[in-house]
Amino acid sequence: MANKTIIEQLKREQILDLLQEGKRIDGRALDEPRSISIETGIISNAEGSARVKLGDTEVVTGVKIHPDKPFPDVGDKGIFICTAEILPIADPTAELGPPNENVIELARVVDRGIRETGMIDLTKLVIKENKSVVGLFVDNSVINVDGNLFDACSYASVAALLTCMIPKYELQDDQPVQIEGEKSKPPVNTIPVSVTMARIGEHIIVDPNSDEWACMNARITITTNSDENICALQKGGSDGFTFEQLIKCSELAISTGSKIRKQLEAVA
Amino acid sequence: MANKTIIEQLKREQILDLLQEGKRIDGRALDEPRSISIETGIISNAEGSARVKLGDTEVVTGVKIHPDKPFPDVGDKGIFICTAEILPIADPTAELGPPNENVIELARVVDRGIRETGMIDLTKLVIKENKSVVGLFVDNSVINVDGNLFDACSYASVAALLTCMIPKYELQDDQPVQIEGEKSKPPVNTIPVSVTMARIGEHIIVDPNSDEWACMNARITITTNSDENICALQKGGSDGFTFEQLIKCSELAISTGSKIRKQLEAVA
Amino acid sequence: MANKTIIEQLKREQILDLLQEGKRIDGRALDEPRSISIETGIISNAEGSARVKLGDTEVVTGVKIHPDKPFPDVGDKGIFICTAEILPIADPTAELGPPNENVIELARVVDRGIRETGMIDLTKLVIKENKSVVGLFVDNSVINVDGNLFDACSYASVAALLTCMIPKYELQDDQPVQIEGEKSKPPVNTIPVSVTMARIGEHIIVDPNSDEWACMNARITITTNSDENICALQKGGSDGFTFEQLIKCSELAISTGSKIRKQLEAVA
Amino acid sequence: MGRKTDITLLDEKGIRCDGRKIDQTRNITIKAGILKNADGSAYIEFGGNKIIAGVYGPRDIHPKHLADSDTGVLRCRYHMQPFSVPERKNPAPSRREIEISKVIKESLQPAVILDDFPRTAIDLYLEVLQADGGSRCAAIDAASVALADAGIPMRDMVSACAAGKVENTIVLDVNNEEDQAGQADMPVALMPHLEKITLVQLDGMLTPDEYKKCLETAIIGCKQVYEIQRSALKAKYENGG
Amino acid sequence: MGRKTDITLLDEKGIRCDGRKIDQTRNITIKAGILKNADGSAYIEFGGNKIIAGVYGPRDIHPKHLADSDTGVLRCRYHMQPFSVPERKNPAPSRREIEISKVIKESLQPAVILDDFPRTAIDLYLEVLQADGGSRCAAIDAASVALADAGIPMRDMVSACAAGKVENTIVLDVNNEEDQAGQADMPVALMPHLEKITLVQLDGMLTPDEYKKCLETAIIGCKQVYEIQRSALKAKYENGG
Amino acid sequence: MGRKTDITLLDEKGIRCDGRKIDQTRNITIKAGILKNADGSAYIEFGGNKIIAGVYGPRDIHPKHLADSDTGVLRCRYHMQPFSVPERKNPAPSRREIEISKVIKESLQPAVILDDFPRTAIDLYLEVLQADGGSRCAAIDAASVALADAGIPMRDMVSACAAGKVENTIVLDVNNEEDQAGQADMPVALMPHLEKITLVQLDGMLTPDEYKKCLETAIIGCKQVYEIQRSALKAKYENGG
Repeated sequence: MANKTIIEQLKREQILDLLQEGKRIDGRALDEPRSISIETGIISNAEGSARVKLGDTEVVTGVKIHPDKPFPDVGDKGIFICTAEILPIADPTAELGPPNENVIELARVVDRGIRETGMIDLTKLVIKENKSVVGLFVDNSVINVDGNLFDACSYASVAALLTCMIPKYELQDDQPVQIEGEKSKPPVNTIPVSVTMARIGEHIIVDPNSDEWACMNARITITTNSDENICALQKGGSDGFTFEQLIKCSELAISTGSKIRKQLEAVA
Repeated sequence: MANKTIIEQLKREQILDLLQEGKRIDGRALDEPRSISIETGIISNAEGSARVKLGDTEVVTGVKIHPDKPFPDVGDKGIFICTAEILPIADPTAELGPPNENVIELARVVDRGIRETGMIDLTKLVIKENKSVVGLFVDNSVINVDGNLFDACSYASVAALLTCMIPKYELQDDQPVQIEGEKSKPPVNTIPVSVTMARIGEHIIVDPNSDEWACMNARITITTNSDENICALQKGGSDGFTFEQLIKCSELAISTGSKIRKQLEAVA
Repeated sequence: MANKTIIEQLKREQILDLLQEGKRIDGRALDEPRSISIETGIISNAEGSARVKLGDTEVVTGVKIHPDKPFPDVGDKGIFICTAEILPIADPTAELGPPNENVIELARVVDRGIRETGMIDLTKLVIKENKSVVGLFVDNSVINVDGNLFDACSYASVAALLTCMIPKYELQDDQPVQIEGEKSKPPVNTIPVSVTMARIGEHIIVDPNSDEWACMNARITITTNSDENICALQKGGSDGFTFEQLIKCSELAISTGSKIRKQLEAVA
Repeated sequence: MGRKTDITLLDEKGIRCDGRKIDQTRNITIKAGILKNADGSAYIEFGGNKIIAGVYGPRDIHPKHLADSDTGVLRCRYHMQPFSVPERKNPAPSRREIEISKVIKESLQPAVILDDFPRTAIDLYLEVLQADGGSRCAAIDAASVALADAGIPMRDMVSACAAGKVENTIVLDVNNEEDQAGQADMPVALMPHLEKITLVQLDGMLTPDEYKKCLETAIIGCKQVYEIQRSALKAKYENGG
Repeated sequence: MGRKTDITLLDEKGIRCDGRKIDQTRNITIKAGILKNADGSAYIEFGGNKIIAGVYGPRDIHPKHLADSDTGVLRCRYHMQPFSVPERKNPAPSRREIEISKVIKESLQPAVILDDFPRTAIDLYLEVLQADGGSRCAAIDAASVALADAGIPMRDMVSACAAGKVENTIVLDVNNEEDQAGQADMPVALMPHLEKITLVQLDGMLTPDEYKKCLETAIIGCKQVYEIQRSALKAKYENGG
Repeated sequence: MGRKTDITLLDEKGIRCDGRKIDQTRNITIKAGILKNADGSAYIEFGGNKIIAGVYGPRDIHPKHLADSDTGVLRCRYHMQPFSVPERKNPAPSRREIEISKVIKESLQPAVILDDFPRTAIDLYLEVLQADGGSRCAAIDAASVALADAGIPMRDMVSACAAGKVENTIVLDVNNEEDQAGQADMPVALMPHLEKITLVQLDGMLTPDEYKKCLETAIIGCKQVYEIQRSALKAKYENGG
């Protein structure tokens, strides 16, 4: 569990010393995310897919699409579900078996970031109201862990969604049937960008790598939309933030997010 | 497991010594249940609810009602299901995770006691035969354990059922739809009362508290109906009863049950 | 796990020494299966059943039949599913709980052996295409383990299937309903016979018992049909076979299988 | 609460739907020592019930923290095969099976002398091949023989049989049709020499007098079962088992 | 993303659908020490929420390999009763409950001094009897009182309250109707003396200015809650609890 | 048992539906050392299969009682991503995946020298990103490279390729259409230098002669795969990997 080794303690001291001088362990500026590489259309069995590297954190994401019954009370909307799994190849400590609380939080934060911006217009994914709708299932498989899975999964999910092709369905005999050859781009309203920041001591850094992740005091993930409004927040970690720090984080999320959004827009 | 500490052994000796003199550790007579307090209508999200204290054993119970498909072969009856859970706040030894054999037995004994008396006339809970019926789901949450959960859960279930209001449903388009504003009292045939007794040495005591529970030889739960017939029995514990003891237990269940039934009738 | 005791090592040496002389520990020839006893019709609640002893390995198998929805894309075929369980009475090391990889492999190999020969003509088990078909559920319960569960379960499954009686169903009101009194024999195309062989050193033996099973290098199960073609193979164990050994195994599977098939044909 | 039926459950001559008299059990046969690997075993046919009981132990307990340093532990699993009932049963243990496992264990504990085997378990497995009314009693009857066959020291046998109410009459050993349609079913287990009742359950409705009669009737049945259990063990040991 | 509603959520006088002003919380009552067996406990009613918090510990951890030799461990389970919501909830823990358990734990960890209890756990159980909007904040409020009631050393209380956006206005303590129809809901937890925010989440959409206003509003609410928490603890100890 | 198809699976010139000859494999590319964290790794594209193999170990085993004091243990998990197949796959491991994990493990065990690492495990994880016919062979091919990349001592490589029957002709490396419509599919794994077959399965129907031909054909395919595996490892080490 939390038994910190001496090496971890020394690394924390080193990271803190550097931060006092305004530097990070890998040479980045405090508000600088790692480089992001995005490849799309890599899985032909998926209706949309992406492979994203955020530094050495790496995710493969697929979007599967099929007709489904709508959730009760929201018969006028399609279904959007986003999951995440940390594959055991990704990290020596990854666990097999049902997802633990960290993985569940990861999936739910990524899901909520996209859902709350209203990225996909779910009202356009209705085959027949209250009977049959289109479901988008976005599955994130983390294949290498180097900190900040939240943003890597979020970018991969957004890229896979932006490039997915939605089959057309019709009800025949009360059953939804796919119309061959008719596919369309997804109804996209806005592009969500998740930016995760850590507080280490009194310093706020953007996109912590795994050394920074291991020694942070607290973290926050803020998702903004194309209008640069704030649509989802999630604080984590075993300490807190001051009010001023939270305001600073929101500003960083908007400024950093704006640059990353351009890169995501380019894949569509 | 069963490794009895010295304190437990001393307590058993003390309890036995007192019983030789016809006394119990908390001053009650051998055939005297603890005081019962019953509060109903405490959960507005539930169609019926109760909070019952039997001494320091405490249970919160809710009745949820919704339409359901009938079980095969009993398409002419509504559904009645009673569950129980020992919440981890209730006892330092309570286990998280799926219910163990003790909790399953608890739920099934409480369920059977109510079901076998025919308390609720399930034939009156049919929306359309073989298609759609009303389901009553009675969930018992034990919040403090001081022995004899069987009776505490049974009284709470009965009180919640007696005070529940059943919505009216109609089939529309083959789907059951709730008719707003039309609710009715449940169709009650009889009032079941569960009485649990323990044998400690050759003594039979009513409503064992947790000290008595820990040192009993065997126990029995007997449920009677308003006509003072016997409708359900469950022997437990790692020893047995003589024939004469079982006759005595049935007499105690009827006499004690009759007093408790008055208290339950008062809540309706 | 694999910590071999001294007794096990001595037994392996003894088995190997005997094999050098062309002998087996229980006196059989290398290509000689143990005696097989087959009893059918033993479970009146099952539509077909069998109790098979292969030496001291013993299995009870039941076939349950009920209407079901067809699998998507194969709406023109009935359902055939074969399971296996090693009951805890069967062996001191048998595990409770969900099936482990050995039990899953056992079930899948037995299932595939029967399925791939096309023993049962599933196209004749359709009530209404794409809507409702007949399902055959073959459940194998191993009650005593003495090596080679594959063949014992396979023979028991085949015997139970050969002697099962299939009820007749009709759609009424879109629901499949059983027509009383009309039952028919299953539509059998061919009789599969599974033959399992082990390699110990350079020797190939048929139907290893549990001592032989414990010390084999590798095993193979080959299922042939009535035309003496090869329909399913499964290699197992932590070593391999040469090409020549695999050819020899196929010859043994055909010659041995042919004798066993006569015994299975006799039960029908 | 029973369902309606068209069958005549009890005719004017006191004959039941399966031809039995009111104080008569169904056919019962028990065979001891039927499994090669188990330390003790028995097979019972009790009416339509077909059940195998197998015993392993005393043996070490895993995980260790479940062991008791003062005494042995009796563990019990009652388990129905998927094909044992008219509707195929899901192989995962149901809540009903878990409860029955517990009441069977508690009906046998008073008879089994566990103190001589601290830190160990005696594992009793009851495999129902075919289920009929009264399967928990049949399972106890086989279990008791299997425990004896395994050489587990016992204070007494445990013999089980149900009684019940059919057409307002107390009858011995309720069968499946009687149970479905019937008014009450009360499984009882008895240590015949110590005259202790170690299992009693009831579904149905009995007046206090009927309750007494029902208990008395079941006890008579248990004593009949005991003779069959004894014969089974005798047969095994006479055959040099 | 909200749903449409026919209710007037905010009228021209700034009165909300349940009669509150925009800067007013729902009724809150907290009672400390309500469970006999738990080491510490509290019961909260916060609007329609009814939640029990119970604490056991510091106590030994099983299995041992989950223990930490340097510090104690705070464990937390947020759990809804099947009857706590309009549609009966399946008793198995949902993914939502697991996530809420984690964020509640992380909102309390900064306040709880765990270093004095190496190798042990403090177990915090939050049982939702009735759920309404804002149940995670209410759970934190009860939890904090229960931890104090259990005598766990704390750096500060943790007080939680949500703010949100309704009809383009930032309001305190969003209720269920407002949340369903509403534009944003932001639960916040605060250590009132240390002025540290230990929980913040958001569903909805806020401009940067609204975000700031929303945080400020929630913090005011947290401070109001803190006074109620203090009174609850005071009441317990004045009554010789 | 195949399904009917309208595709011409094999034309009169011996050309298959995807343009291959009967003795030709699909395109195969393997890259070693593609993961940062894993001790060894490989990525394979084999026809439409896209699979990552990652190896951790030798490392300590938890729980300890699964360890073997005489030798190391090879553990293997074959796992399909939800998006790897046309119908979204439930993320929980299916019975098919568990069986494939076992046969893959047993196809590699003969090659891996485990005796030098008592009490440890070598964990091999096979993550299928995209599945096509022959995924278990492709997984074994990647696994073997990943084990070598991790520096695990090996007696030989393990190279796998299927053969099968299409239109009554034995062909190498059955693809998905051929498998669906086809008559037989036989995956085979070979240790090329030791000439031992460590995996052989069969679905379909073969005469004894066809069986022999099919084995011979698969072995030729395995040897072709071996050259590609070698090149992948060479490329890695030449690039100073």
